[in-house]
Amino acid sequence: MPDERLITYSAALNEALREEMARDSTVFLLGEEIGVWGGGGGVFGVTRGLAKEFGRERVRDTPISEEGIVAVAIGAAATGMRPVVELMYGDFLPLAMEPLVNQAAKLRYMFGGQARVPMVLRSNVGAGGGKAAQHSQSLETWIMHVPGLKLAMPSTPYDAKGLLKTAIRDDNPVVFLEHKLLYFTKEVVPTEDYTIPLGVASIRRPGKDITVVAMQAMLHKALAVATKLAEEGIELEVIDPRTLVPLDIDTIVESVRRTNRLVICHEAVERAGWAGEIAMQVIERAFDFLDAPIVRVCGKNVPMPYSASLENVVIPTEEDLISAIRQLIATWC
Amino acid sequence: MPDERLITYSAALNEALREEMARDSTVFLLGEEIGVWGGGGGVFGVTRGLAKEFGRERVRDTPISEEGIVAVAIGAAATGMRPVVELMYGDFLPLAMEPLVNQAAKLRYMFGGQARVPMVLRSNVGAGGGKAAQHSQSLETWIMHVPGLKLAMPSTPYDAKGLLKTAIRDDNPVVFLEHKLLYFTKEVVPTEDYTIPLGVASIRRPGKDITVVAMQAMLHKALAVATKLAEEGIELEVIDPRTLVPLDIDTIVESVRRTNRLVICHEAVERAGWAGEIAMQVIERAFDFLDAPIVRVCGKNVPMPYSASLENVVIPTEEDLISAIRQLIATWC
Amino acid sequence: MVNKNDSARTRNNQLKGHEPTLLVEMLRRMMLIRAFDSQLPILSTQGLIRGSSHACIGQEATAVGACFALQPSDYVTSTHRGHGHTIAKGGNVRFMMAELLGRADGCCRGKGGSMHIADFSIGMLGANGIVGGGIGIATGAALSSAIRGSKQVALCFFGEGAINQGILLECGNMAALWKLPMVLLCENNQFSMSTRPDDVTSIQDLPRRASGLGIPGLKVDGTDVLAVFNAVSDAVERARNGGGPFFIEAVCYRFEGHFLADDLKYRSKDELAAWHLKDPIPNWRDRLVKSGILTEQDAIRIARETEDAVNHAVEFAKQSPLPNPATAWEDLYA
Amino acid sequence: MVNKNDSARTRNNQLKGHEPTLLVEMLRRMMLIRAFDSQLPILSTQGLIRGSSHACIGQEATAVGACFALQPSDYVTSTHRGHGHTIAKGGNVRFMMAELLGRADGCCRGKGGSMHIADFSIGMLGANGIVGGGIGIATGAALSSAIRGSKQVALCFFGEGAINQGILLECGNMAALWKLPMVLLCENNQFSMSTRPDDVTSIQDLPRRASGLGIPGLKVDGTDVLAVFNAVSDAVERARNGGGPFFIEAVCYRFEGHFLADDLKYRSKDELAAWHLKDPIPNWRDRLVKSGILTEQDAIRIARETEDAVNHAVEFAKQSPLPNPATAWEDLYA
Ligand SMILES: Cc1ncc(C[n+]2csc(CCOP(=O)(O)OP(=O)(O)O)c2C)c(N)n1
Ligand SMILES: Cc1ncc(C[n+]2csc(CCOP(=O)(O)OP(=O)(O)O)c2C)c(N)n1
Ligand SMILES: [Mg+2]
Ligand SMILES: [Mg+2]
Repeated sequence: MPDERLITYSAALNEALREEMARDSTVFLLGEEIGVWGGGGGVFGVTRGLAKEFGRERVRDTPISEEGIVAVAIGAAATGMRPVVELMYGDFLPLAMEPLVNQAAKLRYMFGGQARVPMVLRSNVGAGGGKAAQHSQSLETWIMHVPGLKLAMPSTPYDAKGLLKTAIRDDNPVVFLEHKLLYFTKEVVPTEDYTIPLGVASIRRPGKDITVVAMQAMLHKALAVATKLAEEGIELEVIDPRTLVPLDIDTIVESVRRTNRLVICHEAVERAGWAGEIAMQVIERAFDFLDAPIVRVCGKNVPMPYSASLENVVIPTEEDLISAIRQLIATWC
Repeated sequence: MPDERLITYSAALNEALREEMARDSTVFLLGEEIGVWGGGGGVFGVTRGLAKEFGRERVRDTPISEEGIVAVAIGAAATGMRPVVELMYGDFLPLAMEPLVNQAAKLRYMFGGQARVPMVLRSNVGAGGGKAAQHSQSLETWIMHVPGLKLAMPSTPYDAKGLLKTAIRDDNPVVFLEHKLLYFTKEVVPTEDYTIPLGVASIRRPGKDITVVAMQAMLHKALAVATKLAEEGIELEVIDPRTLVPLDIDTIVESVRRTNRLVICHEAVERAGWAGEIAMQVIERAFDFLDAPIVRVCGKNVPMPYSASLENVVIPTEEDLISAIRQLIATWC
Repeated sequence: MVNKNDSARTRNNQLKGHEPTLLVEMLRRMMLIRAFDSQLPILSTQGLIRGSSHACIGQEATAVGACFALQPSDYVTSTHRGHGHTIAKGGNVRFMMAELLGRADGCCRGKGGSMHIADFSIGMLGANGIVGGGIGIATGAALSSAIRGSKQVALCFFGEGAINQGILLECGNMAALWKLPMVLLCENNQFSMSTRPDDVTSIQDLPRRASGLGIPGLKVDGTDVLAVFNAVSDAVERARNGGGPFFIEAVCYRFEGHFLADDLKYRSKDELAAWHLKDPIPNWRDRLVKSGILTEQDAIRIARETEDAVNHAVEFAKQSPLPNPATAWEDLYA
Repeated sequence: MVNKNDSARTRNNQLKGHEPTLLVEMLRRMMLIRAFDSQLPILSTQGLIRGSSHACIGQEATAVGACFALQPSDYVTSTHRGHGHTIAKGGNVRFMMAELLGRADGCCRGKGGSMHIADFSIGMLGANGIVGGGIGIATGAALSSAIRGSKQVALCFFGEGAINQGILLECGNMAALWKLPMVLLCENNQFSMSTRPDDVTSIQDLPRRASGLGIPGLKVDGTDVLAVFNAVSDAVERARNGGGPFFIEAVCYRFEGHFLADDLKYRSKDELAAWHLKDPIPNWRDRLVKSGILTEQDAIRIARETEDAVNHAVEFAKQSPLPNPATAWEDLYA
């Protein structure tokens, strides 16, 4: 058996769940359609086969009760279990903000350290499939704004597996947001056990001219743009934070100190999105090194429209990134 | 009868509700304890006397069902009414994010302009009373991140009345966040009808050295600090945006172009808070004019603790502002 | 569309006592719905429909029976499976189809698509991508009607899967408490995606849940358009006269997959075949023909007419341009 | 704290058949709760208690009757009105009082205060500032117990005002569906702030709402500690043996205001007086004395002992230092 294979992001997540469930009997899964749907689990196949392997008790199909599912997971986590909840779409997070924000994030703190809430809330972000306003939101910034939660957003199959295993082993509530368009992307992933620590960014492509911070679908667009612009001798350094809480700001700041220019690209709505947080932290640590304004290339400030002709102008494109970078260079270099 | 009187923020809000209800029969109120509690309505007295004046039909005490109340208001607004909902504490917004974010904010857009959702969701923000983790949150940044909503946050009785009247007359969902510590502060308010447009900031104190952006309780701290520092010849220009959506960025940018320094102070948790949005918009418009890093003085990244000795270090104080400003000057002037 | 002189008296499951034209129109409308949703696999496979769209084939009797018991000014809220509800309430299939294809002439200008189909001009307050999302909106519409004294009734369609959403308790309680003019129509089509009601719902008799909220209710055969019409007519009359909300569980079956991608491994061909015997359209058709209200020829003609209408709608939709990208910035605020 | 050989047989409302020591301990615990909450007005007026704290005076029989039916390892979740529940489950009044005063020796290190009182060492999973917030946590604890096979029962206290929160439907449905070892104890103290149950709840018989969720239930006199003990003991035994969740409405009365600032204009002195006749403490005391289980002298001694215990707790709390500001940065992550 090979010590690495080409597998999808969805399969990588599936392996992480399987391995952690085998490793720790307190790990169990809760969610809608995670046991039977699609011939064995999960609208995006992430839990496929796990019900058969671990039983319906540990891979528990739930009613359509998002607030209740998350609340139940919190109670289970506070009493010795390690639940992993799946919310089918990140757009359903608004249904579960009460238990997530008022309970999971706060129990340990407000009880003076008495509680441990080791749970993972898996859901997703991302648009592009014509799923329209209620199935396309990227709400990670809300989570980042809540002390007591951690937040991971894997961009590749390798990271998806390594970060999920770490999240499950973490003794705190971790919100784990996958990207809808990445579930069936492939990468070589080792077979042996590995984990990726939360809070360690990855420099996906080194470059000396401009630092670009992006994750998930936007990361892949940034990398494509970097390849194109390299042909013109423009070298982008593309950084994937991997987790927004904890945030590896040092890697970003160190990069900006070298490139002196920063572009932040996220799919989430621009207004009050997390680009502002990265920008402030860079300003606080490296203002002197900035030779140009920090640039945002982000989702437009409207709900996601259905029609392709509209969706295309709302989601940041490679062209948007390229023109923003060209303008940055034209104006400031 | 005088054409102006000294009244509280709570009384000013009460007048706005009374006047708009008298003016427009489609305006009605929904909320918990808004009709009878405290001898006539509202934990903070905002709806006092209105049930007696307009009847329990139009001042409707509801069950403890935050999600339901907001959802019901949306349906009523979409069919010809102008509901004004009160959520007793802003910490209960997480219970109502589904209807607010997936429905109210999106109905008009996703139905191609067919719907009108003229509703106001009144609630509050702010800590300082020892109300601890679940009654002290300032969650305005979440709202600012949602296209389709408007967001007003009055800092004075005069603004409270004028902005609420405008919000009620607005044909869109407006989230109206009051501040718990301001309900019983007083100001002279005219008796005749007036409104304040959404999207017009107020320069609360002109100054040439440093621009400070703050609202509500933090605004009052900033003004006190401005008075103190003025004695040392440091002139702060203190700007109150009044509404975060729409945001009057022009007034802020124009100020920064003069002072070349910007401090943003909010009580909300610093991480991924709205200071980052203001900072980015200033950078996008006036990077060249910034002689120093933009500085944040914001709520610390923890839930609100109960004990005074802990609460004091989590909520930004005048001292925090002063030392941040002194450091800014020491390092950059 | 509405049986003017409907009254409890005529509410028997016999055809006589009901206007023949209404009974025939019920058939036509059900056929139109079936013809419409029968296009979904084709258009999706052609890539003309994006995202996911949900067919209500097999459930036409519920949509038509319920909406025919309403006045044009009454309100309806729907679910992710909302084409049938919209057509039954009087929706224009051309603008609906254009919406499914994301075109400029769509009823939502291409912004909503299948899951957000809506037509406020006929009181159809929208499909909804959030399971249970329509319940609150309908309750609010009913409250609005009560405060305005407009006598409008709000009918809320939702699937049996939505029975476990907390919003049902919160809004059901308010509706009962305030005696709002509302009908809660729960379409129990036996599935929530791959899940059976018994796998996720603690009670088998769904009206019992409504009873816990202070709302009376009953079960009705959701494949019998007249039975649905009668039950809803009673509930509507009751609601309109200040009697408060009423809950109806319409028992039916989802003939197709949850959506196109559904492999349907979780149910047997035999089960489907058994339910096909209760197919609301041929059964109703045969009943009308047997009773002499409709001739075979008329039935065939109506079937052809509805298919033609849908084909024209598809043509219309294909002709309609994609929305101008600039319109993405419109319709955010009033 | 627990009646070892409790069983349906001994569950009569007669004193005999119950261990006298247990019956007397019930009185002591109720007196301790009353003494504790009687301090709230004083300490709040002195500015020693910040924010709002909620007294459960008049409801002691519910807290004690329910918690005495539990094993030490069982779980309890509480509400904003949680002092009594915590003391009944075995909480230490010194650390509790220190928490109310926001001191370093508080059970939550001064971070929680009255509304977030908690003691995980005795299975008390916390008071909660969100009405209905404890329901989900208790359901999760019950699921955890079921999966671990630990036979622990989770008892969830909530007020009648929480009956209209959607989380009750969502978690109640799951608890019934999965037959979780859980007891839902609804304290109907007649008020939700100034609101009467009938003003906001569509049904008068609260167990009927549970029934709609597939959960059996009953009403019990919440001012009779033995009646509560018996009802909860049955429910606990049932839950522990795999019988699933049970709902109990304990009918009682909130003697004090919702919190100190409450002007109580919304209720009459006569009503209060009538309920004072059902005061759980003197009634239980008299019953024990009449039956010879307790002497007058013992009763007086116990009352004094509980007051002394609370006075010492207040002293202890006042001596305890305010938390070091640096501890604000602790306890966020494990
Ligand atoms: C709040 C929410 N949770 C989950 C989903 C995903 N989802 C879409 S349809 C569906 C099944 C709904 O079943 P039912 O209510 O019976 O309606 P049906 O599909 O049978 O018409 C689910 C789980 C959703 N859209 N919204
Ligand atoms: C979600 C939520 N909504 C509203 C409140 C404000 N509030 C605190 S206690 C209370 C009344 C609760 O009544 P009940 O459940 O009967 O408990 P009781 O106070 O009678 O013990 C309300 C409305 C809250 N804390 N949480
Ligand atoms: Mg269904
Ligand atoms: Mg109560």
